[in-house]
Amino acid sequence: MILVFPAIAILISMGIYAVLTQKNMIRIIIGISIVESAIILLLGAISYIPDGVAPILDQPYDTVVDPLPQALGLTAVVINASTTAIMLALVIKLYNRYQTLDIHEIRKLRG
Amino acid sequence: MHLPILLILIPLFTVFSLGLFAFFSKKYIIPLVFTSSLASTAIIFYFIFNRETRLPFSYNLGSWQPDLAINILVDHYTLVIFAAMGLMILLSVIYSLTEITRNKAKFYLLLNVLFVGIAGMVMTADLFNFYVFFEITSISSYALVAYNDKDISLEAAFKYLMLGTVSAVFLLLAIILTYMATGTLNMVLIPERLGNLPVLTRQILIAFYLIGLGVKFAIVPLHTWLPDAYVGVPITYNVLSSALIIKTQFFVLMRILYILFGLNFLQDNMITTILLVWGIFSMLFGHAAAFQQNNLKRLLGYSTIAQMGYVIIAFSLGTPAGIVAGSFHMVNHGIMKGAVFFAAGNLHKAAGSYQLNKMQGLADIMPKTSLIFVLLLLSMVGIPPLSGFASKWLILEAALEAGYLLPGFMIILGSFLSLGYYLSIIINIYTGEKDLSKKSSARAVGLKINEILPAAALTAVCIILGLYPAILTGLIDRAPEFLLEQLNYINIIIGG
Amino acid sequence: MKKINFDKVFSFILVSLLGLFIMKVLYSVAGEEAARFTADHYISYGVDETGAINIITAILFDYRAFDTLGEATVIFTAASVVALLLPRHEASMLKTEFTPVVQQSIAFILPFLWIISIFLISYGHLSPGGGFSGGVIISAMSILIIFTYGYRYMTRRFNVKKLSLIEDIGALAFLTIGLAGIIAGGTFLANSQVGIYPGPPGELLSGGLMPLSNFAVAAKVGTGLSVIFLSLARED
Amino acid sequence: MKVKEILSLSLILFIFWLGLTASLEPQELIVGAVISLFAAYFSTQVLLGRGMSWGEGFPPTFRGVLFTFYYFPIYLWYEIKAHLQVIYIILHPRLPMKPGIVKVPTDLDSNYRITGLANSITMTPGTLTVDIDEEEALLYIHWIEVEARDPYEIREALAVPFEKYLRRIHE
Amino acid sequence: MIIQDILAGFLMISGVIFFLTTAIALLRFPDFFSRMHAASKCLVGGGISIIFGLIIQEGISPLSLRLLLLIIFLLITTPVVGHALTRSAYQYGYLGEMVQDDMKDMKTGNDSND
Amino acid sequence: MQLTVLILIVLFCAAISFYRLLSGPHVLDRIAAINAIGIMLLTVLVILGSLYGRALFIDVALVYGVLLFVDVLVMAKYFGSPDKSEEGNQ
Repeated sequence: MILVFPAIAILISMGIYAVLTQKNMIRIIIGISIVESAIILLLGAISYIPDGVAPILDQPYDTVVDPLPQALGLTAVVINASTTAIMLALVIKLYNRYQTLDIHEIRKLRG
Repeated sequence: MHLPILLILIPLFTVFSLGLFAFFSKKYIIPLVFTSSLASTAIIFYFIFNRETRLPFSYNLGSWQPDLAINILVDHYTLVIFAAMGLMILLSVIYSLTEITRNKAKFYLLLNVLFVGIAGMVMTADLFNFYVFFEITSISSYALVAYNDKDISLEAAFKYLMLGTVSAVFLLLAIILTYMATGTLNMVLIPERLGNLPVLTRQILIAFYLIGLGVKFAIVPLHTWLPDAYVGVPITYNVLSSALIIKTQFFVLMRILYILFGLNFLQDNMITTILLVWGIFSMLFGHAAAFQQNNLKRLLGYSTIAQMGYVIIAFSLGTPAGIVAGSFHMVNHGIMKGAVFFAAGNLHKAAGSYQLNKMQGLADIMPKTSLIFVLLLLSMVGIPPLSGFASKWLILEAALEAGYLLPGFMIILGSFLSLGYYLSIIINIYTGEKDLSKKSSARAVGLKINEILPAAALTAVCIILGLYPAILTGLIDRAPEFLLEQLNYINIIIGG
Repeated sequence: MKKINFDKVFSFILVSLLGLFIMKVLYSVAGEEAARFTADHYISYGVDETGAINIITAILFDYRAFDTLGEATVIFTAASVVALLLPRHEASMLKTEFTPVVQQSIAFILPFLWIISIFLISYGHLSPGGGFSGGVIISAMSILIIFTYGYRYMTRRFNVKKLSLIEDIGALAFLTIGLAGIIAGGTFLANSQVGIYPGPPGELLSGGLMPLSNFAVAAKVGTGLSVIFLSLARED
Repeated sequence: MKVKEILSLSLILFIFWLGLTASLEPQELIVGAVISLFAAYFSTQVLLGRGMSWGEGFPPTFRGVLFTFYYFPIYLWYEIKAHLQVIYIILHPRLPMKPGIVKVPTDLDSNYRITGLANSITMTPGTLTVDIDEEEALLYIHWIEVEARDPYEIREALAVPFEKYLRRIHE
Repeated sequence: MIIQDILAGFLMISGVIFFLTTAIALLRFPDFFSRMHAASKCLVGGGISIIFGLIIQEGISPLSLRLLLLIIFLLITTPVVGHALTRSAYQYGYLGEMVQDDMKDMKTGNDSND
Repeated sequence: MQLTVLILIVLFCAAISFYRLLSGPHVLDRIAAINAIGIMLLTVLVILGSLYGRALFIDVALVYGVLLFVDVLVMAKYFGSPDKSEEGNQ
């Protein structure tokens, strides 16, 4: 449990670093996706309880993992997927218009 | 009584059935949208008029006991946004009737999604539910920014989308951390459990909330999307963005800060002071940047950033008078900015462009609209008989009362700065060179009644509010009770 | 000569600071070990209160069904927006063709995928799965069809308009299920609390309105994702 | 014909449903029957057009079904035999292999049987179907140890063992 | 009972050996096509052996029924994946050393037609 | 106990295959490695299901298998068109 936290922090930092420094729009989207996955990972990590079983109670169990973050994670995944779809649609649109994926180039072309 | 949930359900029903209607016959789109917005407005006014008897109001979704599931709360602080919503929903729909020509069904779908998101964000008392509505609002905003399909709007939409998504991640992170620390997502139950955390942790949490929501209400280093996004979009989005969306994000941030963390914590740890300085900086930066613009929409965008600075200053004073003044300015600025955008849209019909140098001499062509426009600009500056003066005076009074002299001085300085650039626009419109060829083409553009009505109505509201500010202050004077005192808010569900 | 890019250095410093802050707050919050009384309640009483064995489905469709409604709205909006932004044949991909071997195998698999998806949906309250996973399988089927037989083949059978219609109907069905709570005398989205037949836990027909809302959400998610995919992947 | 096809497919799907749910309660059986009928109708008539669907040779005859079960152990035997060969190659220090793509003519006619043959060939180690030519009924196979150059011998080695069973399964 | 255990253990061990050979093959083989040989068949052989071992250990139960379905599913999908991947590689021109290439003619013939 | 060892060995195999995912000279190599790792993890899920005696892991494995199959097919199709990357760079 404790070991997951550095991974989450590193993933979030990596993703935001990519968003800040990359010029290619697809890479920016990948960076954002990395950050979002890190959040989902965090949701999974905090639901973990040692020796807990999955929250499907076909018989009584002693320790069950926390079901609420998992449900939240499901919601968050769907929302992230929707946002990513819109981003990709915008990138396709921009690419068709400028024939480039470089975000600085696009700003220059527009003038 | 199911009234508050209806405020979310009616636009939602419209959203889902618009596709059905558009599939069979396009005739029914406009009546449907109009009816639903009329119904929403009626509900809001019902709450406004019956505020003493019906509020505070809580509604437990799913009939669960309050601490298990999601609750919806309407209290006196919510009325601040309700007041703006009550005016804006109907007027924006009226204005968009002629402005939108292609893809009407999709546009009204997005508009109604926006209403759903705003209503949900304002009323919900559950943090994750707030995040969901936050995303609903954001997604429809991104889409409306990209709606016009111009080069700049697509690019601005991408920029907005990037910043917005990263900020949403921070918001979600903050919400998850809050859940980790407290074991609940219910905003009513969190405050007592959050108090045990170390101070530094709470400060970082506040920082995450601030980054997450700050992008959306365009606090200065995070504001870069706003001026771009304002240029190539439908006027309706401009109006809704500056009157409702930005205000709502700030509104919820204040609720999170004051209810979850408490006034004492904020004041002990200098957070209110930081916000105050930040607000001043934001205001001055907005005014200074607005000076250099030659596109009207961009200028108004920077002006919105500056005006949010006033609101931030007022709210971070931490006194009841400050809250009332800030709320007053929030509503009032929404009304004024909305009206300015409506009028600017009308002027655009004649000028054909939002560039200031192309708007010279428009007063001859459209005398009435120009008069309204000038009145509104003067009100934004804060010239006495108009409502802008009232709100700025209230903020100034609250600041001086709380003992902050420097912010008071800055507010006056900011007003003078804004007078500078607004005057140049006025002079431009009234005395600029008259281009005869443009005039003849402009005369052909007759304004329809639904384009004049919103601007005129809002201007009337603006003048009335300037003469009798007590109408609005009477509406929101109990807001501080539910913002500054945590117990009042908590008792809505748990105790009383 | 390599020039030092100050932007990158600055971003790197900023990002490392951010990472440190996140670590700090994560460790300090995790050290607190708060009592998760909400989750405890769900685990202890969830099965009896809702009639669903799968607590996550119970949370998604009963305790926090309002979130699910919002989430459905998000997908709905995203699908409309993508269809709005990419209206005509604009992008091109999918140049190669699959051989008949692949096509025939896909044809062989598709009916079984239907069964799997409907199994996931209708057993959503008993086993992992539910409306969302079932919807994802449905959209995976449409992806398979588009990729193996081509975009045109798919649009001849289901174009964006038809799919959106199904999506609308699914969303309206979910709203109606929510209104059933009001009609039964509770509040919006009330399910088991107002005495709608919860059934014996573990049976197929249990959990009150939960299987129905699973079906509605699955129709929404499946068609919504299909619309998104149809709009993103086009052939010239 | 059409009805027969749908009904037999839905029977198979119903068996699949039984495997998934593994229960014999009446409500689940009813739901399963309805769903398998729906899925069979929907996927053969709506999603997949002519030629793509379960095609000719369907529904299978009783003998065909029997042969499917008869075919399975034989197939498994071929697989095990050839697996050992590949493991030998993998673990051998010098990787003794002579890879190449060979052309194998087949006399199976229907699309369906060719698919079965191609998948069978792919599943036996040492050979991998790369491409097929529908018009001339040719299979292009990547063979990790090309033992024969003569097309007839190749066919004897790779395709014939499966062909004679596949031809009988869908009669 | 002992026979059951021995059979299950044997199947599982052979499955693990299959998996190990897959991994080693992925590591060692020089070109894509030979890697695909391992990655499509030894792989699924390993998976099926392990699952079959589990079925034998389990006996007849709801669990083993589903496991059987999983085996059938793997048997159907894996060759399709291998076929699609190798064909893509051939079209891409990503070829290793070969003693014989009958497909060359077909490809040039197709290209001239286009 | 034996099953735990089994899981560890399978995970070890997946780790070896991960090398091909990282180093693969060509994108198709990486896809093949993804497929291999995916099926190994699917097997791990199945073993876990047997270990805990719960059928829910098998359901998850089934869905995982379906999605893996769709993924790999889509990637094979997308990267299969000749000289895709070079077109993009120009």
